[in-house]
Amino acid sequence: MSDDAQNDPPKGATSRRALMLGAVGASAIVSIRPALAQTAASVVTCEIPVPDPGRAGNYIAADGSLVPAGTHGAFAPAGKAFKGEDVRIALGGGQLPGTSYEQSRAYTNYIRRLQSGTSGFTCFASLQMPRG
Amino acid sequence: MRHVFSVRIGPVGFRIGSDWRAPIAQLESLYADYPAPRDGVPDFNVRLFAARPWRRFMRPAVMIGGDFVLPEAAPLPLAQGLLAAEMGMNLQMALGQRRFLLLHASVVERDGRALLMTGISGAGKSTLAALLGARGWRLMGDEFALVDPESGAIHAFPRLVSLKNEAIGVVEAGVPGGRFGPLLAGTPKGDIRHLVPEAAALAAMDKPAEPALILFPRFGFDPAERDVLPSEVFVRLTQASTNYVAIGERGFDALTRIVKTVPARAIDYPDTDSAIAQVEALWAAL
Amino acid sequence: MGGAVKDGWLLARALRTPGNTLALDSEGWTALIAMARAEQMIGTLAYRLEGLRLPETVARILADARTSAEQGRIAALWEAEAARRALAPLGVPLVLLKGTAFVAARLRAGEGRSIGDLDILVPRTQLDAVEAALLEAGWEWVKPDPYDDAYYRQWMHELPPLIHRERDRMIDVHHTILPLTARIAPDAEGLLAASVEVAPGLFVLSPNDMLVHAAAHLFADGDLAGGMRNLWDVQCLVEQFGTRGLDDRAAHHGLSREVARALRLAAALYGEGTALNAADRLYLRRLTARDGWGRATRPVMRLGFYVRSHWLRMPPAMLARHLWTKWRKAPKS
Amino acid sequence: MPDRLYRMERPENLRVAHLDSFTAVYHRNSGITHLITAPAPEILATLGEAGMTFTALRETLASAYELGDLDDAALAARLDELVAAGLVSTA
Repeated sequence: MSDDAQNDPPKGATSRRALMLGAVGASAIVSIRPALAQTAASVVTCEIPVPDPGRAGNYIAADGSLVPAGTHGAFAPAGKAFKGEDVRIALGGGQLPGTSYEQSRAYTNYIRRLQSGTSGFTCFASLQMPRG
Repeated sequence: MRHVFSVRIGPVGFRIGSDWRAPIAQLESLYADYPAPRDGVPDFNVRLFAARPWRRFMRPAVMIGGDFVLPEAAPLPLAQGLLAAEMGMNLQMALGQRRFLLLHASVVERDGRALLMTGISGAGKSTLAALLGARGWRLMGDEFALVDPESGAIHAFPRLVSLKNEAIGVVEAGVPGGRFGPLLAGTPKGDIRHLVPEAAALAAMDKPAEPALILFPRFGFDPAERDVLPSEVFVRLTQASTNYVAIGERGFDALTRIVKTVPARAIDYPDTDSAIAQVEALWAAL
Repeated sequence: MGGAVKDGWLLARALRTPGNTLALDSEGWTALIAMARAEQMIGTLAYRLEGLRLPETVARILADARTSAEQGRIAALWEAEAARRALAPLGVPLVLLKGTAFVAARLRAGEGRSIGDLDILVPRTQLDAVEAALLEAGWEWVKPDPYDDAYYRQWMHELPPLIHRERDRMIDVHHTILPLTARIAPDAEGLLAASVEVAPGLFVLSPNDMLVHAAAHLFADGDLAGGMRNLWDVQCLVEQFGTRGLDDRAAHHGLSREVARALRLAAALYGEGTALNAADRLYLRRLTARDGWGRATRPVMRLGFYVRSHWLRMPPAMLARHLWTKWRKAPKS
Repeated sequence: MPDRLYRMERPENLRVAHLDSFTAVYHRNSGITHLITAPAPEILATLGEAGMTFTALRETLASAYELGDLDDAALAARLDELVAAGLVSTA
């Protein structure tokens, strides 16, 4: 255990510190996962939200850019994230499940423009990686 | 393979084999001033090959192979063979690098101290690194920061700077006299053009630097700046790393050292001039 | 050993006699490393060559490979522990197979070995309960394809693959070591009954059964992909445990021919050598079909062994239906 | 629920770095990094290597801290998470 790893006894013995146990469904642990999908399977099952939850209020224009909600000709966010396998098919000319042709094109364009740091990027990057 | 080119970028040696001459000729020209792999033994192999023998000639399409591969990717047209080679090298690093903690970040250096820029790309980290490289900073890399787990120092990986779309014009204007590769139009990532790092960057590529500042730049917003909590830095850097989980405890030690000792700021910027001013101000205030 | 050898024998000889690599030039090292990576044996090679005076770059690449293998070992054992916990309430002993078994039992075959999925063996009668327990503990189906799923369930010796939703690791749950469609039916209950506990709640097959499994996997199931690594396992097991009682055990499972061939080929590649027949030589040609870029070579021979592997696993009519269904579903390219 | 004994993972199997309201923990037996936040670090510190039963843990936490929500189900959920991550073992 490293030097700063001592399990300090609870501080503030004089005035007790407040502590919440949290809800049953909550979590006090975040486990770090690999940023790049390592197996073929996780490429197939990884997910890409459209758009990124950080910009969930936006619509997706035909060219894949994000525009204010309600913009004419743009599409509302997808209800649920797409699986890597669905996206792979769509990138190959197919259509995303539960979307119209134009809507699928817009979403696919959005996915193509995903940048590092955006939710779903590592899934998309994994999909693009070549097979040898 | 028919055509072969070997090169060393910082501490990493590559051997690239190709079924076609053209991509190798481009690599030879753009990487002309780089050294060969140490001991003649590359760390990684990249292969550019035709999916079927006749696809060498008919509608030639470049498949990317190598020591490390991920499933499912469309081949690229031969005209984009240079991009295929670059993608192949990046892929080997992303999947195969185990000596260094690999951070998806651009790095520039001044006075032996390194500035890391990571997070969202776009007109972000490659552009800023290229422009800073022409303004008195040493370009250490536009794609990967290599963190030495033992010393905590950053090693340079000054591959060709990869510029996309609008960034091409910005850097062409900002780096007059820069050596550029051919314009690769209409790739899956848009238009791409490569910039050869300056001679000084190549001459010093074996010199590591101490990390001094981490920036999370965001393009397209009014200028703003905020502190980033250590735990947020920690998580963002694990997600900016392709090998954090794979290198285990050494990665944890390297990362916690960075998070605890290197200041981190998020900056928003409306244009690159503004970004450079913000960067210089932050650096001066260190 | 000069730069002349340009197929898998380069790797085999380096593993058999590590000191011979000292004669390699840079081209030879480059080829050896590429081949070892392609055969997923770079970690094995790294441990085998540890301590030799190697060129600095080579030494560094191999040191990285050892680190990588060590991290793989940790992850594999943790995955086994997760499965043990998930199945503990069922009272099903967790019998590990292949790579995870080798590292759990600290066998020589496990040194530096790359480990992908977690392979476990459970009683067929418990298959449904095991499946339910794994789904409950966070594993999910990898693919929703109905044909593959039905095919697995009806004919294979394992559940369709599952992946853990948080750890991104796959588990293969076997109830025997060959597909039910194969013409040979090993004694699965016997495998379980003879298994050995190597850590609290973790079991591995007996050494002879490990050899039988390796041979079955190689010759009666797969298309020889990964064969060099598989035969290295065999060679390590033979060197570590000997072959006492192996003939009887192989005969008991109906795999005498396969086990004998595995021993001959392992000895040819990694041991003292032995008398080979014409078919053995064909197998060795296929097993060593690899070039200095790590590329698969001898495509016609590879195809032959691929078709053969399906032939062994399925009656002809079923094979035709299988290939037809697969072909129709294949993407046009 | 039987009153099982809960124990913190042995310190030599952990590397710990306090960041802010989160603590980064590398678990050597799994190779997995966890970021943990209240009340997980407090539970770990309270259990210690010697460990204690669920009931004892609840009592100790309640006397050491001003618990805003003393809920057995929530405490059990926190412990389950820690056990799943390997940071706490049961005996």
